[in-house]
Amino acid sequence: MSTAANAGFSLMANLPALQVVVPMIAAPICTFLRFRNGPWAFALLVSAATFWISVNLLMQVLGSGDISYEMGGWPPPFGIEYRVDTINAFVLLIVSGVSLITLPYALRSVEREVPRDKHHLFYAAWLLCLCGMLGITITGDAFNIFVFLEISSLSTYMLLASGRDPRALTAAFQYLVLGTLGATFILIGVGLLYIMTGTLNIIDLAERLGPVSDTTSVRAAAAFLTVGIALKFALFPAHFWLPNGYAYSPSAVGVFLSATATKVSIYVLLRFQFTIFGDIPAFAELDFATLLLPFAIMAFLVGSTVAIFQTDLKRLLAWSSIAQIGYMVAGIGLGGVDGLTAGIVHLFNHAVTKAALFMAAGAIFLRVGSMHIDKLAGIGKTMPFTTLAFVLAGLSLIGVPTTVGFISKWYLILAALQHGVTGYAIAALVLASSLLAVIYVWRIVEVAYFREPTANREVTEAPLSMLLPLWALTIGCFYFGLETGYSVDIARAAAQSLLGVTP
Amino acid sequence: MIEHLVPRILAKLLIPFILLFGLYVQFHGDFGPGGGFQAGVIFAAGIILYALIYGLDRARRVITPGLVAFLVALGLLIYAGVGVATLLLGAEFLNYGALDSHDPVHGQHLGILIIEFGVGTTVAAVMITIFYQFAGRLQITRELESDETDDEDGEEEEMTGSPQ
Amino acid sequence: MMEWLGQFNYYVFAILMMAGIYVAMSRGNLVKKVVGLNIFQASVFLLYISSGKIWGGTAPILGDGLTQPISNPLPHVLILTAIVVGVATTSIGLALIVRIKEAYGTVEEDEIAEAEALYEEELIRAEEAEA
Amino acid sequence: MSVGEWEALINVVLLGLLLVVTFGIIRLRNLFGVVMLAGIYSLLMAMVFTLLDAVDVAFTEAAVGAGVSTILSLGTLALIDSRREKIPFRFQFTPMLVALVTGAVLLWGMQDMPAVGTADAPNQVHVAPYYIERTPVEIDVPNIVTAVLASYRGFDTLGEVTVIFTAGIGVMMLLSSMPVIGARRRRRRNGDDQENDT
Amino acid sequence: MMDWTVIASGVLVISGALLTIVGAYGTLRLPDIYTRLHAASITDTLATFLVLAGLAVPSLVAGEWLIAIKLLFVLIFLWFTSPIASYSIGHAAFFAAQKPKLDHDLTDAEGGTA
Repeated sequence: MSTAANAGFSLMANLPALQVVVPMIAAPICTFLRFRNGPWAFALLVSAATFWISVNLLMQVLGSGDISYEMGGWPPPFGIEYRVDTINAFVLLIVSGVSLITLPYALRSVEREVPRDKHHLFYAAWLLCLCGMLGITITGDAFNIFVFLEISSLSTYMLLASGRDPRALTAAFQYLVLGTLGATFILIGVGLLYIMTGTLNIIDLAERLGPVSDTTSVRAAAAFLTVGIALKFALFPAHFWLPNGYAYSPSAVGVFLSATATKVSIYVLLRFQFTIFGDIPAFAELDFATLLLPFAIMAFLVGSTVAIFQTDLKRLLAWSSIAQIGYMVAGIGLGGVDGLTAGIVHLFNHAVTKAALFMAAGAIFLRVGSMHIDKLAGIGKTMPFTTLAFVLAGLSLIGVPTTVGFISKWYLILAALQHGVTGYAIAALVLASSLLAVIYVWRIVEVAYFREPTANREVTEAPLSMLLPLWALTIGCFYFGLETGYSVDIARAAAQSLLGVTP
Repeated sequence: MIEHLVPRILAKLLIPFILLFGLYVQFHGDFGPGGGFQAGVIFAAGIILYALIYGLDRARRVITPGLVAFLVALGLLIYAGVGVATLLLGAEFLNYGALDSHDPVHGQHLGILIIEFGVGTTVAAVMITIFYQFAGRLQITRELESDETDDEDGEEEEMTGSPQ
Repeated sequence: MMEWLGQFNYYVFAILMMAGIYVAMSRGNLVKKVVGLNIFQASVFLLYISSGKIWGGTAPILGDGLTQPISNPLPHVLILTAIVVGVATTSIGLALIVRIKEAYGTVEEDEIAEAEALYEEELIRAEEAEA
Repeated sequence: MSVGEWEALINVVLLGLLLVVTFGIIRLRNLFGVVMLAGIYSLLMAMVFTLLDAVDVAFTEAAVGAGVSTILSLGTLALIDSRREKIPFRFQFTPMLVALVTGAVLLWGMQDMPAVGTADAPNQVHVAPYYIERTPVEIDVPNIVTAVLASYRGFDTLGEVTVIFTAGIGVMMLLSSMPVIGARRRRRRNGDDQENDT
Repeated sequence: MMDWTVIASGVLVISGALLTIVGAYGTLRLPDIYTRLHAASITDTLATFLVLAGLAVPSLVAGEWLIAIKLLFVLIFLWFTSPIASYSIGHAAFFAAQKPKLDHDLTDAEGGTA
């Protein structure tokens, strides 16, 4: 109850709250810092702190099981509970890690692409976006998810529109309409669940859904939640804002969002799908994630195909992101421990790969000033390190063995093969889509290495502040491809805990 | 600009009462409907009315954009600060009971009072900021467009900077 | 009398929601889209608040000598938050509209697409001129 | 008739008005009128909320929906200099399909929902009674909504303040720099024949 | 005693409501902005007064002065703001060069105000 524990302040016991509160408090402070690079340095510091917190949280969870934290000291169904288990500790780590590794990179990109008098607001928005995504991930309360979803969405609209290219404005507006529809669908879903059970706490909800699980209302709630979340992570028919949004916003924003935003939404899907609806027998035959499967397949086929015909490098990568979202949802839709492992491990692997690719693209944009593929001729000679990193990360995108991309596709195909004939068809489509990826990555390689530089402008190698994060991620693509102990094992543990299977 | 004498006099009469009502809603929220959010909106409405009638420039002189931007952040910091204070006192985040070590109920009162004040500050400041931005934009756009008819060169194309 | 009213509020919610979605998706004018989103969001408020009502009940403010049942306060709290979220989204959306109008000179969706294509062509031409 | 029945009756009338206003918003092309009707919509919504015992929500909806949103929309209309929708109301298939499917799912889902206003609905018996019973003891403020808002679910409210803070800095970021009328000028210079707006 | 209160307040509220309907009808049917404004201001002042007075009667009889005083504040506020709103609209209409429609088919409009 509300009696204060007189134990004194304990940092470790309060990590779940601090995980969200640190960036939340940092954002307003960031708006005060007007001096050169001040906001950036501060955001970097805060990101490092959140990363440290998420590492510690993951270690606590792996060491001693799930953590429950009562906000305001009120017991769960009455107050808001923060609940950390393996899967959300893993997602927290991805999100805060990406933020930490992207920020050093952001310095030069933002300097060039965002007007100087807006830097403090830009980094404040960055921190808010981080805070929102961490909040969505860590919370154990269905309505709290909506609140933090909106924090991250609003700051995403800001980040997308923060650059100078007007095309990003329309993309941001489209995303605003779509995102609001999605968030409100989630609100309707949560509302229906609340009306049927009288509670908002996710664990309590799962328990109390049992007696009413056979009602149409609960099914309608599941449908609204699934569609709402799918709108949020730009699944196939709702993807149209994404290419322009990622391509014409500042490069650092593309890196950050492509590696985190969709991952968090997919985590929310997993959370609702398995923690809330997982135990309900009525949902065994009508599983909403399975209904998403056709859209997921369309997403990776259409995404990969359209990517081939893009002339703008960042748009190409954005279309490839749409395809990758398809892989993740396909993994979840296939279900089973293998399918879920594929989906979850691809969250991590795609974050690493796509962040590296967008970083390379951003570095090229900084030096060349254009993203048009024809302008990149001979870039392999003028920017050797950046281009090499791009090609290596591209190999991971295709799914060449020894890369992380291979691991995800391996598990995805394993999961698909368990589903008989349809499964074989899906596996074949995954392979076909990977072949398409070969084509679009090859287009860049061809332009970069086998064409003579035409631009008479001097193009030099990217600055070190960009190369270091880029290469860190590129090496990560291979390190986690060979040493699967961290990512796959955690993903498998997470999948098992979601499905309630004991290892 | 036309002198709106009647609205001016009325505004002079009403604005103090609007602001007073805002404060009433702020601090009476524990007992009746109301609270920081509603109070912030009402308070901002008073300022916006002032700006509408006496002009944006005059309103900006009374409540400067710098001050408003500061208040926007301050309100959130007050709210989160209460949470940090409870953390440091050894309780959970936002457990106001810890604010008074003898009487948790009194601690709750105190906590609610402070955080509602934080909510009110941020909401009022944000509403005023948004209004200032839209109205300021209108002013600048009108000026630019009247300039545009004068000279034909696109010199201000690359212009950046704050309107304030 | 109460029976046929059973779920009237929910039906109205469904109709308002459909109207909101339709306006937000079908209209080409961006301002009208935002208004559609507002209708949509406000309709959900109706769902929540209706679910908390007890006919003949009273507002959740304690006083002396209350005999009626008290309506559920929790949906009220949730919707207070949702209203704030709604106005925040509206303000960002309107600010984006202003910027779009400045960039493209229109707020109609099809004209924006035209202007965007024009802008892209111009960009390519400028780059060619530079090279 | 009992108090509850009167409430239900007024509720029906107000909701009917709400539907009429919504229909008006769909059909009207004059944006100024649309914004005004949206304000009326919010005001009607606030009246419904008052009737449904949500006084705090009604207060907020009236102040925000009818007040702040309307002012912002009017400001936007002044800035974008556009009074009328270009395209008249016409039937569009895809949005209608989406709306109808959503509505159908919702209506289907409502079959098993408890009727409005019943005292034994699940959400009236599970968490809510705790707030109503414990607030006088644990928080001791008369307004239960304030108690839940500020303390029991105080973290949601902190999130809400963060949302509004985000909106504030978002508008600052989007509108604080000098307007670039560049594209419009370019357009005017390149294609004079395209001057069909305003 | 009880009946007298109900009747008095009922008469006041209903007459206020009728005036509102008349005002609304006039606002819809009258030909130009000035005459419409005239119809609308009836609603603003007299109708609100009647309705609020009707609401105040029971609380006055029951001796709940606080409610009556709050209603009085509402009334004062409305009496200040509504005429100003009408004034501002008329003012703006005048400066926007809105001409009264004198050549309009007046018989139609007179039917509306009756």
